[in-house]
Amino acid sequence: MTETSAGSITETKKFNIDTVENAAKTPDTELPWAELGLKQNEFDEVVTVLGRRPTGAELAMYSVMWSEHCSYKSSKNHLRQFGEKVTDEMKKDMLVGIGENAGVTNLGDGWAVTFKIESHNSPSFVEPYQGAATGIGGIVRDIISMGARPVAVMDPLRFGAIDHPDTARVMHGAVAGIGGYGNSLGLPNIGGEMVFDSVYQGNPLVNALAVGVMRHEDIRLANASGKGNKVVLFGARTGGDGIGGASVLASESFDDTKPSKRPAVQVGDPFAEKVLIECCLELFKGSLVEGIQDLGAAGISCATSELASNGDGGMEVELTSVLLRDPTLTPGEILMSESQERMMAVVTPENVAAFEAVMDKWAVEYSWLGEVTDTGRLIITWEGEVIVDVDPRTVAHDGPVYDRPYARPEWQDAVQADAFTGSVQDAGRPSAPADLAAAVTELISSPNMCSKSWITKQYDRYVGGNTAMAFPDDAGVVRVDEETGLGVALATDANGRYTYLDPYHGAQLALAEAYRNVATSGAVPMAVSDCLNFGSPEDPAVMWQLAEAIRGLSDACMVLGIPVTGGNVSLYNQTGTTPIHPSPVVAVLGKLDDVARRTPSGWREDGQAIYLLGTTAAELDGSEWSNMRGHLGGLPPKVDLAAERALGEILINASRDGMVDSAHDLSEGGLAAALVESALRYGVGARIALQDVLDRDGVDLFTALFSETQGRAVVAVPRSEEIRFTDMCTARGFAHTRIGVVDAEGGTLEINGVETLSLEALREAHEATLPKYFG
Amino acid sequence: MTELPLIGEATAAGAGAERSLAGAKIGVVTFPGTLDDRDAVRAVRLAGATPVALWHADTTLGDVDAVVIPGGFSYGDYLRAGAIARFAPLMSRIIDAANSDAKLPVLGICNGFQILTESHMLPGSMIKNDQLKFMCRDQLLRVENNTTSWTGDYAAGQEITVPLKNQDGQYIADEKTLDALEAEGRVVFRYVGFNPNGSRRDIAGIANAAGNVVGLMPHPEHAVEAGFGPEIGSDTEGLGFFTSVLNKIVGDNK
Amino acid sequence: MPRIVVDVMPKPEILDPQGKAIVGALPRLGFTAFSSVRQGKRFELTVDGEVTEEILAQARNAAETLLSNPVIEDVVNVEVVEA
Amino acid sequence: MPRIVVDVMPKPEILDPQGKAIVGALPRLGFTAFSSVRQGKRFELTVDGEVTEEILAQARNAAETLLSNPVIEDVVNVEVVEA
Ligand SMILES: Nc1ncnc2c1ncn2[C@@H]1O[C@H](COP(=O)(O)OP(=O)(O)O)[C@@H](O)[C@H]1O
Ligand SMILES: [Mg+2]
Repeated sequence: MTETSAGSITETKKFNIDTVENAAKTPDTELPWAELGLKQNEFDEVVTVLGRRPTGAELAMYSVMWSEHCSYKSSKNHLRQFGEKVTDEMKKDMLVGIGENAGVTNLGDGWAVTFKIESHNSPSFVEPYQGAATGIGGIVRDIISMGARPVAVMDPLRFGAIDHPDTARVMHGAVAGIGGYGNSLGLPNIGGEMVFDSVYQGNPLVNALAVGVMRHEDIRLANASGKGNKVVLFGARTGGDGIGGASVLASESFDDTKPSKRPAVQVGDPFAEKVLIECCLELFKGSLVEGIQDLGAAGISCATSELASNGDGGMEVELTSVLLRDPTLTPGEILMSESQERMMAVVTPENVAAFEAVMDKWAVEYSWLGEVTDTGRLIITWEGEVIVDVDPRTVAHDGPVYDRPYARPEWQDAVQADAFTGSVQDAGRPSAPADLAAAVTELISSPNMCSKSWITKQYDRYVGGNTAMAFPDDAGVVRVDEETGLGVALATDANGRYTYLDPYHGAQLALAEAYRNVATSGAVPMAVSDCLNFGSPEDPAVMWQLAEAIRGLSDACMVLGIPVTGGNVSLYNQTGTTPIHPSPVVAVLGKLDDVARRTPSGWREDGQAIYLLGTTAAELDGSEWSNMRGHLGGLPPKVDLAAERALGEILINASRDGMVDSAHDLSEGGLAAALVESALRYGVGARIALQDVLDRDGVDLFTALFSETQGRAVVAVPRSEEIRFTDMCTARGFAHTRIGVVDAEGGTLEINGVETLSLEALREAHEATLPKYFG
Repeated sequence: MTELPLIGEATAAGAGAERSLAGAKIGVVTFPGTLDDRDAVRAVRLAGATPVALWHADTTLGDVDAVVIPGGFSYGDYLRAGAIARFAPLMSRIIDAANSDAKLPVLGICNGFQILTESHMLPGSMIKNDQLKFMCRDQLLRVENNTTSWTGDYAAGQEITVPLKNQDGQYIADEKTLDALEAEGRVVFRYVGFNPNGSRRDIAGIANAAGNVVGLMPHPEHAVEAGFGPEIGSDTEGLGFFTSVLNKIVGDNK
Repeated sequence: MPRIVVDVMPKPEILDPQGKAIVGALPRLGFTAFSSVRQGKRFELTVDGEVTEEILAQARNAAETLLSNPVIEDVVNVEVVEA
Repeated sequence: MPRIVVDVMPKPEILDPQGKAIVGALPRLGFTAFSSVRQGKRFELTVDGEVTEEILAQARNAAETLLSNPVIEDVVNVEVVEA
């Protein structure tokens, strides 16, 4: 065994070990279940399940596994819809669905892709660097545990007001942490989000997505099968991370000395994780593991109970075999520890030597903990004495499920009645050419619409050599197969303001935008992962938002024909009794047969025709414009999923058949933002006239520029393709208007009725904002 | 059907490569924490040579004709970038071969450059970027010296764009060393237009006296394939490093 | 000129990946005497003139607020060193 | 258990970007007494048992070879600290 730390931890420790035998004999012992977060009814349930009081170690396991975070007790009843509202057609490419560490989607040619998005919100507020770093670390381990090589990460972020003194702390730390960890793993960062809003001041959202690829035969599942197979824990040593509250396990305290302090935060070790990735891939390649599970929340409790209950149902583990970083850990603490960079695997006896050789090659520490049994029991011993004897299903799967009361809040009507148009904040709406030009500049330099390059230049986008698209295009695109050019596109989106105004449609809008982003890149949308960031489920209004968002999302997935393959729920995101805006972050994954056909978002060729696809209505409620004016009310833009699907098909066909050279969808900031971004992408301007749009849609120039009507995109069409392209749109009955031409010479963006905008000035305004606040 | 290669697992040369070139073997070293080894392998292959995976713990170099030490965070860069990797068994072989009469060509990219300075194969050292942040950007470079083993295919004074990405990329050395490097033409690459990390005299890369050992912070292996390289300029301007050494090897063997 | 030295170490209970990497490398170089290594920071603050009590208090204060991150680090030492 | 402390500082003539950033930040927080700051490293090596002369020599040797890079850094201190 490789000893990278020579700390001697073999000394026998003297705990008051609470054995199963002892528990049976002492039914009346007081246990700190409330301090561990269990409710009376939950503790009673544990006693019923076991037929006796739990031991200290069992109590530790149930309390972490039955927590909201691990058991989904408040959301489970609603999440079911993701599994129910699916057609056979939607299931056709789903190789592994909800329930495993991450879903797996078939890409064809024997390739498969797995992706998932997760939150690391509250740790990132306490210690932004480490919180965000370990967020990346955790989601990447989920991807490895499916048998995949991780190939890229993304990071949807939401922080407080840009000018609040604490925002810089969170921004600097979280971005450096995501970069520090992801860059060190050699994973290109291909996209994300950055939203500033004071509702996230005490509750920033740091979500992380990872995507990995594998051959079909390499897919691994988290199950422990085959009586006699060995259970091994490998990677970092186990420390006291993430068990702050567990010191209340009084029954386990030391006889002689006090336990040392438990860390307040977890520190990531990206180097250890990088080595773990390579080491796992070598294990998969040699078919050396039968089942594998990453260790995240609830650590060994989660890994042993999930592996056992997903397999033949039994496992025996000797807990003193766990390699420790801190020798004062009690058995319960070892079971609860959330130390990073660890994995657990099941290995046949024949493969033990080969497994050890791979560990030694990569200098990864490991220890054999026990073996798989067919008893249907998870038995954990401490120096041979039984301290846990449970049915693993009761720990991992049969936790409490709550039908929490929910109700549409009383204030919802008033909020929805408060439209932006005609409000106090709407006074002085610009209409003169100079004012419209100033408005465009103000929009694209606002905190949410400004360039995010301050962030993205801290991320390695090149490593791996397969990044076909990343910031600032609509979707990240990674090549999977060098020979054929097969690749995947990914986008993540959420709009907390829309979802606040209408949770059902707001969640659908997040999906629609991510779907549109993926299609805009030329990829065919295939699968969805979501991270549901909400306030406390014990608040009926928040619970209603959550229920509505899940209902909206699952309904919309049916219409768009793409299944949810996995995700994560993050609740209790609130400061005092004030919740964040409901923020369902939706990730959509698409497939490109050849990434050479991807469509970038910027104009390049002089003289190409610019078309606006879709129609424009007056939809300013919840928009970036109204946000800039300090207004939030009314109803979000309408959702038209059939239109989204039709638009998607046009964009995908156009990319495949070479009919467009650029495409950029319209979302936050509307047409004004899309035009400026298309120009700044490669520094190539255009001459635009919107009269046909104004006449057809009955809107004024301001509305045409700033409305956030969905289902729209701007494309640049080579002259030679114009007829073919417009014929296609006409045949599909999709609104399309020629709004201008690309102008590679002028260095300006000219919009009829708006004072000419110089690209240089626009770039300066667009890029200055984040450096101004964050250096 | 292609298999997903493991890190450092080198695939054979592309079918189109000329036989004489494909015969040249270029080793690509993997340390724990190396990240750009697969990219370097791809670059070698696209240049027409045969990539050979080398493992840090190996005790022989085999029969490679040149060695690339790619970028990444060997041992996490935790102590100093390259500080721990330099003591790997394979590094002693590389040092010996580079200093032997055969003058094995060695290219250190980014972390590889840092390893070469920590090993004292190249003078000076790297400290944190002056803006203290990791920086990823497309960087314009000038090839100051086209007589090294790795730059023969460029014109002297040619400007090329390749990606740059690092946190500890500020090249420093004492004035005497810097003057000597300049005088001997051993400053091989200089940043043009923008010095991204505060490096002395805009130095992006240097060579040893014999010109067979070259180190630089920017990443030529990320600029070898159309559609996957820098967005400004041509995206394959890094390929010349690999064709240069190949021509040198083939020329030497004639 | 006098300097004030501030020593900051990772808290004992916190993982120190840097120390871990070093303790792994030492034996490979024949240094076998060390069972663990932790890496911290040493700051040298130069003072123009005399180090008064007030200046030392400033240094202590800076050590706790700017030079260390109290969530993961401890200030283990603040002392005056004459040049 | 006894520890050996090794202190490493950037050479005086070498620019120290981290020290520079700190000296810039200090006055903004009201710490005005310091004219320059340099950031170095402090290593704590734990020894199981007694620190013999031989072990101290190992520590000195490790300090010069692995823990510091003589091109840019000086080992300014190697000393034994009892726990
Ligand atoms: N919002 C959601 N949508 C769909 N699936 C979800 C959602 N939240 C959780 N899941 C699924 O429930 C399972 C358990 O989730 P989780 O505990 O986060 O996984 P892990 O233990 O790997 O972190 C996973 O398969 C996950 O994909
Ligand atoms: Mg998991």
